[in-house]
Amino acid sequence: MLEQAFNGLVGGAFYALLALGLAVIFGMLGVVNLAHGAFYMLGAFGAFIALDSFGLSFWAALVLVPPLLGVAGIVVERLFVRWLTPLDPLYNFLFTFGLALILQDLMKREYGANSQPYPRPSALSGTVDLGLFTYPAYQVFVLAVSVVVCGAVWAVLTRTRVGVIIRAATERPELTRALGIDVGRWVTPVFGFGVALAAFAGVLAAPMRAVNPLMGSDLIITVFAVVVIGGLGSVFGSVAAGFAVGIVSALGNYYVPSLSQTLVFVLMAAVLLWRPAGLFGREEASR
Amino acid sequence: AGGPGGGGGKISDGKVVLAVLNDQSGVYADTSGRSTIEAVKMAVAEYQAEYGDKAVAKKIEVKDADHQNKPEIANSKAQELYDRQKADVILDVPTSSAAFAVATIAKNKKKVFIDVGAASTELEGKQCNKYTFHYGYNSYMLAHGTGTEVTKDGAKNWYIVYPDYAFGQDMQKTFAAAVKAAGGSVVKSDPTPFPNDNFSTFLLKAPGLNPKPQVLGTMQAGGDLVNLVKQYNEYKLRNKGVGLAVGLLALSDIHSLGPDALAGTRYTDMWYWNLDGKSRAWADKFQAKTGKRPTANMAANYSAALQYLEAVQRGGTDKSDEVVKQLEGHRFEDAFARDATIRAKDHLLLHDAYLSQVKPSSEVKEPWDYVKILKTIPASEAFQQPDPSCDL
Amino acid sequence: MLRVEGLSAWYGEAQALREVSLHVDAGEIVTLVGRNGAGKTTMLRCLMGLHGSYGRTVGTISLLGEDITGLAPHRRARRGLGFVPDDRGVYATLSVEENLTLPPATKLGLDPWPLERVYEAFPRLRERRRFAGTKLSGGEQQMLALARVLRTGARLLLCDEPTEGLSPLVVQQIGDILREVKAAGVTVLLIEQNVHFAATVADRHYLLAEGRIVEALDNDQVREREDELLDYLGI
Amino acid sequence: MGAPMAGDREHGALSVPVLKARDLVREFRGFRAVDGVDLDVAEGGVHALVGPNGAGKTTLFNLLTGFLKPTAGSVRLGEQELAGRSPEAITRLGVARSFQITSLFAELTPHQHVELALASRTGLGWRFWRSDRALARFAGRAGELLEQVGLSGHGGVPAGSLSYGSKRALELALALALDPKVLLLDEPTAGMGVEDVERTIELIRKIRAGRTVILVEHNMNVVASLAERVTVLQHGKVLIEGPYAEIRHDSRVITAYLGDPHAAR
Amino acid sequence: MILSRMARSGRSGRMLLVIGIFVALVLPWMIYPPVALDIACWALFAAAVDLLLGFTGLLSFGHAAFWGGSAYCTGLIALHTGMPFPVAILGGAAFAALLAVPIGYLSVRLTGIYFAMVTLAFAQMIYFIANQWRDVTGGENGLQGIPRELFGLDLSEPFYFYYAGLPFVLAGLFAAWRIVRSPFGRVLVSIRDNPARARALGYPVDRYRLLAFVLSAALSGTAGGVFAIGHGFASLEGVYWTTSGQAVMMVVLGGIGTLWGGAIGAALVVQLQDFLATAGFEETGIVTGSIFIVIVLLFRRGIWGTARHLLASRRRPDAASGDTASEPRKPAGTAA
Ligand SMILES: Nc1ncnc2c1ncn2[C@@H]1O[C@H](COP(=O)(O)OP(=O)(O)OP(=O)(O)O)[C@@H](O)[C@H]1O
Ligand SMILES: Nc1ncnc2c1ncn2[C@@H]1O[C@H](COP(=O)(O)OP(=O)(O)OP(=O)(O)O)[C@@H](O)[C@H]1O
Ligand SMILES: [Mg+2]
Ligand SMILES: [Mg+2]
Repeated sequence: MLEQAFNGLVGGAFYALLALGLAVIFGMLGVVNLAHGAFYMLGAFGAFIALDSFGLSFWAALVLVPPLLGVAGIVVERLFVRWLTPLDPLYNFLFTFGLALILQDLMKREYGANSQPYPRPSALSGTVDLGLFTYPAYQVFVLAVSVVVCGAVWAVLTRTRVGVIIRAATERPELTRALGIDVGRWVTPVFGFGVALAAFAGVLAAPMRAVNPLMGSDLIITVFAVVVIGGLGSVFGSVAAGFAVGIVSALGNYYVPSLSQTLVFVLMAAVLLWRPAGLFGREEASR
Repeated sequence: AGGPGGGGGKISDGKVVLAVLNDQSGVYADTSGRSTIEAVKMAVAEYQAEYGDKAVAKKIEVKDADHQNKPEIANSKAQELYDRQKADVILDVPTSSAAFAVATIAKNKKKVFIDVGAASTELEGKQCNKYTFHYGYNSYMLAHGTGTEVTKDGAKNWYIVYPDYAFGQDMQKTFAAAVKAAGGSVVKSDPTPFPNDNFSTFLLKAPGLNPKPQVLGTMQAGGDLVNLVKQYNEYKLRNKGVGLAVGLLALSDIHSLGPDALAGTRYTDMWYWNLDGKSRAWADKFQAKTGKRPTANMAANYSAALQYLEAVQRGGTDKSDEVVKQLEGHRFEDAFARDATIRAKDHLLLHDAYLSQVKPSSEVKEPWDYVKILKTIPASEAFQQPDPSCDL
Repeated sequence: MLRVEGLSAWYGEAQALREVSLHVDAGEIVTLVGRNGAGKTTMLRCLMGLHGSYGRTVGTISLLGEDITGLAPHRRARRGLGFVPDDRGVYATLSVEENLTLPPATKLGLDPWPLERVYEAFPRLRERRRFAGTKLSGGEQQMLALARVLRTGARLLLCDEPTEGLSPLVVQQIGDILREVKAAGVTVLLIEQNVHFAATVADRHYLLAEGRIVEALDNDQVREREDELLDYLGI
Repeated sequence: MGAPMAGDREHGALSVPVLKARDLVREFRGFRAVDGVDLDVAEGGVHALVGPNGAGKTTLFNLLTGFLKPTAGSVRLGEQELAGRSPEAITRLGVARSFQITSLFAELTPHQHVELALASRTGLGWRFWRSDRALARFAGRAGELLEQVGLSGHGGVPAGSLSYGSKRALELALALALDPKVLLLDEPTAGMGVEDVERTIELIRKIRAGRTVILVEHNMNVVASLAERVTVLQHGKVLIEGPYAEIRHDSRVITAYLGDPHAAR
Repeated sequence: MILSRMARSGRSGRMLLVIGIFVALVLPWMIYPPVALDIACWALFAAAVDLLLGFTGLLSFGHAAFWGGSAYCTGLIALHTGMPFPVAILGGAAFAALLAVPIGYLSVRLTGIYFAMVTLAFAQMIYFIANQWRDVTGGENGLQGIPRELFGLDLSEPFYFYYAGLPFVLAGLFAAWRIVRSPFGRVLVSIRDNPARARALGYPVDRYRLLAFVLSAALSGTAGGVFAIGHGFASLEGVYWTTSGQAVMMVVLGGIGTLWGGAIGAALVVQLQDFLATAGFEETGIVTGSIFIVIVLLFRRGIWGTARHLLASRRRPDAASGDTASEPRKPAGTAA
């Protein structure tokens, strides 16, 4: 039971990381990034390619791949997303939908629809004794890393000037410019950063999940539900809901396996009924 | 078996058109996909080489279309292939839902359809029809062989996990039946979400079940299977005394995971490229053309195309009713099928199946040679009895 | 300080400004008066470089002799332009204090106001400093917008109706602040409907009608001709 | 507080209050923006709410019109309890409002705005099977209303491209179109030139017949020329209530709000 | 605005209508009949989505639930009760409308991108249910063998069925047009622009949105029902989220808020898919994705919207600038 809950936390770590990236991009740019799942997938593929073509270890990939994809995200923002942000958010939603299709297909074209092999890093192949039970070291590592990353991001956004500028630039880009802030300089890196977070989750996933072009597309819908549950636009809510949903689906799998898939969405409906803006969402978000 | 030659007028539109309708862009693009077209062309070439001037089908064309795994598209493409491309037979069509759609069209248009990639036994059961044939494997063959043999081998207690959709549910039923019939018992069966990337709940649960299962039977396929096996190894279930048996394992899955992740795992397959000299020779030819080792699915398509053409040759025409008559009950052997019969009652191809085991990488001698055959399951046992609900 | 020549601006095909020329000297407070829709707000937006997303502009704008016509808004801000928009432009996602600390100091005009000084001048803002900007009352938002621009230390303030919706007491306060700011050497271009108020703070006035400058007046002229002006302009 | 003042002219405390608030409280995360307000609005009168910025006037408006739910207290319209009802329900009971910060439909013309407002009480809005030509029956009335607020020339342009002052005028026309029993106007003259202010005062005078008007204003001229009673709010509480002539000399009001009386417009 | 005035003032509007109906009638002579039927069904589906997106300001990314849900329901009625197919289609549409009530009730409280995400999630939930409820839906294998006959008349030939199904599609399109040009439609537009204002005018915004949602679902259901009968089966694909995405793509391609634009979008997308399936080109995702991106970046008004815009600016030169109807902007800052 406790073991299952812990196991849920590990699954939740991925939801949390992805929801965080989604929320950061959304909160700052007002863009719902449908390509987020595709970037997660690219992160995992990045790790695979690093190993397969360059012989780079998991650790190297964990350090290199997210920034690289972050740069790719920056390019995407510069070339496309920025022209659409002043318009209705729907256009970026649709744009990233198209982008997701393309990225997925590009990988399918290069590597086929099948899963690619990726080994666990040898340093983490053992198990850890957690007192009550032992657990695979790699899973424990994933959980720890994601908690640290989520906490750090949250602190930066709420406690630093960078966060203030970014929020302002998101809300009223024109005015923010008139107040002497070069908005373009700030928004772009944020998009890149959100993408890097997705890629980071992808690299973490490579040793324990199937690396294939479709790995992100189904996951991302669940992550949407997570973001809705946590509260639209709430960074803290997304992360908390990520872990919570992880636990709920683990326990759901345990007790009512045939319903576990719908469980997340039932949870979402219940939350919406009770609090239309989600658990930690701001009220305005709902109107 | 040379038939009456030169019946040009008996060939509709003056040509025989073989159409491959399959997934060229989705998840099955690797196991069937465009390479399958090459396999079919090899069959055509072989037919032409064999009969030369005596060939009934003087002019043979191979067409193809992508159903993108969507039954809607399969439906309209099948109509188009039969109507506009003048296809005489449609081949392949993986994904059961698409296969059913095409079977319905075949029935309405009275045109031959030989399905290869679909796993559902309903194709020769409730959904069977006079013009539809099922070739290669089905969920019964996959589940029965492994379930029976592994249980007989001493693994009495099973824990089965299956993806919660038609294929998985089918497999679970057949597996459980086979295990029971062989004297084993299924401790528990759990449906898992589909698709799913986190199986840890089930894997954590497995060793704690009572009685403790000796084998984990997984019905997952494709990416889900890879996920599950990765995590199976992570939780070190093999060390905890829980072995692994797989419902459907493709060569490409072994390649994805690396043979060591799966070493020792047993499963049933319909064909293996390194089975014997004959299959190996064909596989070499295929590799020369495409640069790849063929999957069982591609070989089955080759065989289906060849047998279709042979039937045309025997019947002297490509008229559907005659071809169907020629195919029904036909016994043959080729690079794909051993001891093969097309059962007249339900149009299911019966042939030998193989209980296979994944080799550890230390035993892998050449690329893609990941498997050793443990046992040949004779054609008479490999497939189910005809389903009484099928009335052609 | 500021010199505008031949400035015209369009919304799509509709012209809102017609060859406006004006100048504001260092240390002056100049008001722009005119009826609703005369083009006052448009004028300020052009000066700030914000009109681009609405339509075309022509004409030149120079600040301290330098041509700033083509500069991006944030560059203009860094050269010492401070902007108080007519909709107040308070951020909903920032707290009051974050609204205040957002704009970078320009170090060009007078010393940027420290937070303490802002809170002394507007005690309401201190009380509400942890609240989201748009949770403030209309008048409080107006204070916030003005206080925010004072924090930048801009040398030329562009204020669009800063007294609108403020209680009489606060209007007096704003007047005091503007005079104080002026004493510190800051220049102000002010849009104002309240002609009494305008006359108490400003040195000169421009009358704008249908996108044109019709007249330039000083304070005495305004007082003398008040009734006539009211008639003529509806002010 | 709220004690009836002597010397009320036509609309005294004797007439029945249409709108009655009792002990209204609204908290925002522990901050009491409206703190135990009692308010009686006499039928047929013009009642002004004044007070320093942030005193809670707009919040009180929002409570009266259902845009905010009170933390505690009650609001009654005649015999009906309003607290807890949705804004649209309250509107349909005959309480209409204008917004302090203009709030319009950017892509509809002023004419269409007014038509919509006129239609809202008829249930016509639900008729998805009818042609929208059915709305034309309001065209005449809509024209009149636009005329009244001085917008007749702008009837056909999208509201998004009106100047600020015209938008304010349209706000007023919309409130009028609802033909409410009680009309709540949040700073109706803010951002208007003097001439427009005069016209607006005239207009409010004209439309007050048969209805009750509650007004938030910082422009004391408007208050002086329209309101019979004035409630002064401060820190979410009622500071004093009475006729303008009285409260303007009250020392508390002067220190809290008006400042030097000569500065009052 | 301009177009509606034009349409009313008569000639060009009526001419467009005549052309439209003519094209609908001759379509199966010009292109492959099953494809023609697909186009007709998707055209109605796109119009239903546009009713929400273009006229209510709600982007639903979960309309597959109604299209696919109705397909199942229609199929089940036709399969198990033996009722004639028009009854089955109406039953399917009613089911979609019913399904839309709880989903809509929960979703319409949200707007913009939140609404899109929530509808998407709900549709996914329907997808999982359809996938697992195998006894009824056939799960992965789909609901096969839906009969296609009317009082003994065999309509299995797509060419004939096209004409049997077309009246439903045309009726649905007419209904959509009627709704948009009704007093109700006018209220929807105002809600789209400024919900708080609409509330202050006495319009119960959420209930209006809900009705719009339900009507749109019913129309989607009609389209899905015709589609199911036309193909003889209902499949999981129909409730999958890519189906919703495809409908939205058609709307954007044709032009948001144009209603008829969706039909053009449907024709192009269906034809393109048909072409790609035999072109021997494996990268369908790349092609569709690129089209999406190009439209969103360069032709936001969509095909019909652009045409209409050009037409309007020729007629009234100064009107062009004000006409932003088909290019929604970001809502202004969250003023109280
Ligand atoms: N976004 C816009 N699109 C089209 N026309 C506009 C837009 N904004 C303003 N206008 C028009 O430009 C003209 C000038 O408007 P502006 O806002 O500059 O007037 P103003 O003098 O500031 O008026 P007010 O005192 O009411 O604020 C007006 O006729 C107005 O209708
Ligand atoms: N949603 C909210 N959340 C938190 N505080 C709020 C909210 N709305 C209003 N307030 C606070 O309540 C107080 C009263 O605000 P209100 O808008 O009612 O003032 P007002 O009297 O209308 O002032 P003004 O004349 O400046 O418009 C203000 O201090 C404001 O900051
Ligand atoms: Mg202005
Ligand atoms: Mg207020």
